[in-house]
Amino acid sequence: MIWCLLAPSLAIFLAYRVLPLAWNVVLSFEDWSPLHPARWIGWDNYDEMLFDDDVFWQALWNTLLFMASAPIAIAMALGLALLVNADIRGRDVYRTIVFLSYPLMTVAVAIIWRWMFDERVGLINYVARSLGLVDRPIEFLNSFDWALPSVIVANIWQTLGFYMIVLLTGLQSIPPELREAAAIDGAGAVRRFWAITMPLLRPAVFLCFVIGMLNSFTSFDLVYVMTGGGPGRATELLVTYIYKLGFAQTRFDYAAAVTVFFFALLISVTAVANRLSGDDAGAMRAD
Amino acid sequence: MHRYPRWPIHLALLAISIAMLVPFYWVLKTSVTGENIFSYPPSLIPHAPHPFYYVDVWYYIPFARYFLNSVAVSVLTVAANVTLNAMAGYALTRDFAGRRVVLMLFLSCMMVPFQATIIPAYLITGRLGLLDSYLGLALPQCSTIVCIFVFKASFEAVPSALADAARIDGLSDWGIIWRIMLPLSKAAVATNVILSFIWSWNNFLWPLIVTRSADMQTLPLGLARFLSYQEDTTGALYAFCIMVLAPGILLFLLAQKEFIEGLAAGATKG
Amino acid sequence: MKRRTVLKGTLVGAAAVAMPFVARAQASTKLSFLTWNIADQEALFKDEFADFQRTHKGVEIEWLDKKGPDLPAFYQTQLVAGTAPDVVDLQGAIWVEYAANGALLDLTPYLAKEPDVARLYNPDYLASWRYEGKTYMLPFYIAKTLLYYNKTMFKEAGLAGPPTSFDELIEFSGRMVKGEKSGFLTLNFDWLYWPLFKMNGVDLLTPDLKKPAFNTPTAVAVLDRLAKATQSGAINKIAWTGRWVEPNGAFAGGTVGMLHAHSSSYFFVKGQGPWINRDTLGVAQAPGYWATPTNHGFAISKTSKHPDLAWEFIKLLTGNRWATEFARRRKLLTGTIQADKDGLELIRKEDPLGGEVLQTQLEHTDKFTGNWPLPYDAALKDAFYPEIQNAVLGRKTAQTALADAERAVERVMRRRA
Amino acid sequence: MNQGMIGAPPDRPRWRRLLLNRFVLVPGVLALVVALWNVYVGLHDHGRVAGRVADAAGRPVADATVVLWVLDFTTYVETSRTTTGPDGRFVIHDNPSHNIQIGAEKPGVGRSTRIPVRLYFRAEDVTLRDPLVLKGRD
Repeated sequence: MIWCLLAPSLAIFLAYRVLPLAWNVVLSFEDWSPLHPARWIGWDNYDEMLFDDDVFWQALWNTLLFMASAPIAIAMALGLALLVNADIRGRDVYRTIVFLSYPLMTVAVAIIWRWMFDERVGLINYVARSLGLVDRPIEFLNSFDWALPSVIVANIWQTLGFYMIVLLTGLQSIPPELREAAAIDGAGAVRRFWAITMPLLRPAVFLCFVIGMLNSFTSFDLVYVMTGGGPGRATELLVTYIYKLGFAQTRFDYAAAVTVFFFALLISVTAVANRLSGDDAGAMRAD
Repeated sequence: MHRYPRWPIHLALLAISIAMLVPFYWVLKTSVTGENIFSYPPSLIPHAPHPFYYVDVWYYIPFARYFLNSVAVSVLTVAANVTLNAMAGYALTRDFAGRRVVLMLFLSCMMVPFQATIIPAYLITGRLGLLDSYLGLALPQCSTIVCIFVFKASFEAVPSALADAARIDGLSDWGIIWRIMLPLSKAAVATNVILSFIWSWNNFLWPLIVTRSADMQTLPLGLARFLSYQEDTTGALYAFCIMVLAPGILLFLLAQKEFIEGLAAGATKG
Repeated sequence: MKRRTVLKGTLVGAAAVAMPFVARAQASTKLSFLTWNIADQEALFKDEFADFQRTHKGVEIEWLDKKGPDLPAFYQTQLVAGTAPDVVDLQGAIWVEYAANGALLDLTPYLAKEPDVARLYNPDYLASWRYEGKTYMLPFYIAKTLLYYNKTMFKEAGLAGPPTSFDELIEFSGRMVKGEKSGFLTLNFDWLYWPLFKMNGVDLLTPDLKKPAFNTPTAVAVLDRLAKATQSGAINKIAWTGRWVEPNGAFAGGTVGMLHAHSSSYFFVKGQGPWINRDTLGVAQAPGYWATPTNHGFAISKTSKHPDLAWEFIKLLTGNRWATEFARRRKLLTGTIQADKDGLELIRKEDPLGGEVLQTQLEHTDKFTGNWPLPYDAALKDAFYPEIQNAVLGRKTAQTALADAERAVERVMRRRA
Repeated sequence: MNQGMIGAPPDRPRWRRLLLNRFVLVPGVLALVVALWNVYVGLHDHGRVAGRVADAAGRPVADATVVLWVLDFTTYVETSRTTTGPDGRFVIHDNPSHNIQIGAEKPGVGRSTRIPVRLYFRAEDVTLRDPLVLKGRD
């Protein structure tokens, strides 16, 4: 009976997640393209990836940076959550506004932010220039130093609200008695935060973190439209690289190797994070 | 109990809200003014706004048709998500052998980047004979892990006594889900509806691959038309953005309360 | 009785499920036709299909159009699934990859069988689709790079006419720098920037296309000057970072002296730059008359069930009648000699400046560069261009950039060739 | 924004709870608006473009030629022409587009500048507020 209930979902995941992954695993040991039959080549693709492909390492590094931006966003979100958790008028409105950017279509978000960062008519440059912060416009998306941060900003803008809501409810699920008791014991606000709030927020934080990592490939559209991975390789992520390898260079076999690596990376990072957050956090909890 | 001044909080939140809203304004402004977009400085307030870029959009692509397709696919996806995820979520609240395995499977499924699954996914859809059909468009998203956990969480919040009593009255699991669990999990339902709607509404790569005929295209694909050569479609591009985003935002504003609650439940208790 | 109805029911159900297959199986005389981001010409295609169906009764034509970057993804997925469109419109060098891997039909036998067909087309353009002695495509529409210049800015800088050498190009650019103003822009995708190197006698590869040949002192010098010019603002940075909208838009903004781009740019620029007319926009060949073609051609998928029909189809589309119509409506050149002659006349009447632009596309067609028939062109581009960017945007010295580029290119050739 | 079916007082009759909540009302209103708009469009899309032609002094010009250009891809192409009546008025009946230009000329009186006209939907019936003014006799 249980299995009947699970069956449909399992079937879908099997068809659109598990099998494709298996396909990638097999392919990563082959020499294949849509245009010629497969040939088993053992570890060649991995060998090339690890020892002969600077782009791969660049993309990996960028991906890690991208993931590393999640904690920043989460911290910001936490601050926000604390603010909108205060019992003030119109906080629902604030919550809504902050959250509003999450449901947006990523391609559109990318276009919007390309527009914000634009050299001539982008609002950011305009403000910066009229405030005299910069004398000549910064071409955010076209500079090696600014491109990745700019993309990350856009990403944070989109996901901030989501983090905020998750953390907000984390906060609300903490029984106020605890804090009050601590207050009576003479614990200051700061100490109360670190001693009581933070530990109890762990699951929420963990979930945010997982979502943040998934962003590193759900934001494919974002990077693809905003910078296409450029300039140079400044914003190349593993996902964009995988896509390019497959569909621009017809190297699905090699792309598969990168995919498998990426998958392994995500899994292990999640596992580690799960350990850190006390093993029973968020969605990972088995009971 | 503890009194603290409110205005700094309001101030901070106001600032943040503005920061969050500005991009919307900037695009909205561009979509109603045809000012030369390569001239500096840009004007902060729109002068001589006009709706004609929206008219252009309407005629550049068969907007109504694409819109209907997007709606059809989204409705399919949403319906499937609510039912399938509810079933799966309920199952996960019960104890059975291999439960942990299933959970792990689901979680690892989240980690597969879609871009890498296109080709096999396409072949499978082809095997099912669903290419270039609404169902084929919707299927990969008909059940989503996050949403399953949202249901799981809110079902766990339902006092088990209720379910037990129902079972004694001879209600099947199926009956329990529909008669007891779902009515008590409106928030979770709202979350499912919105998230799955957003995901299917915004999907770009998959429709691109599985649709062949012109009248199966969805709105995001219409975007291509505005990055076309030769014409200056800049104003229209931003008008189109607004037109594509509007439905999602509307839906969210309608159900945001339940949505946020449900998401929260799923997030922390999941 | 009851059982029969049940049976019927199941049969119907099964039929319904199997329908898509049946449909695909039945469409025995269906031509599917995939174009590259030209949805705006729906009216024209409809007319052409009608014309084709008049002579080929009962042939159903399925028209698909995909945006540039998306088309390869779509086409390749279709290849894997064995449902590749019969006729496909391919741009740039991607066709070589498909041809080399045996996805495209060799058109040489057809051309041999009907010699007057080949005579319809500009031989130089037709020749750009030859790989290992076989021709794989017929010209749909053609374009190659040229030099647009802003006459007003040239006057202000006291410049008489367009540059005739790389030195002049750099020097002129430098003279036009002032505040927001910069001197030169080039498009950079699909090797469109390569004439800048070729006009200095730099080649990317050895003539046998086996080894990189670009890491020479001359090349270093050229790249270094490009980098310096970019740092000084003589060359607008957008030249190396923008793709299509940004560079054309910047030039249309009227603050850039020269734009090195292909003829399609003209209409985009004209659409955005109200200042543009015969007195303000100059049109010339790039120094040394070198140009990179970015053509669109029709290929036939090898998997096509009706290759002969497909051949008839692309013959009609590229034939005089429809090519002329296409040239007139889309205001471009088709590579079909007569059609371009007539089309150009019509366009000159409507838009003399446009005529001037298109005229350049028919001159010096013997001086193509940047269109090497390599099966791994995309990988090569991906390996080479980022290093160029590194140099011109001041990330690396020209020397190191070219050295790294050489390593990257060698790697690609080692791995792919 | 947060009031609605969920959390609505239970004493209201069931049908009202089901019908009178924002999930029904908002889409309902939208649908109504769309319907009305389509009706309006249906009644006003005969492609009629009316206007007047005057000379520099503002006097109406009879039998001047009025030309309609329609945007075709990147350029405007002439699609139809008519002539003004004795009172200088003209009507074009077959405008198919939503993005057009109108110009007039009369040998001996002069020609007007092409005025761009943007419409809210294809073939919308419009009457130009200002007359086309003919200048520079040729």
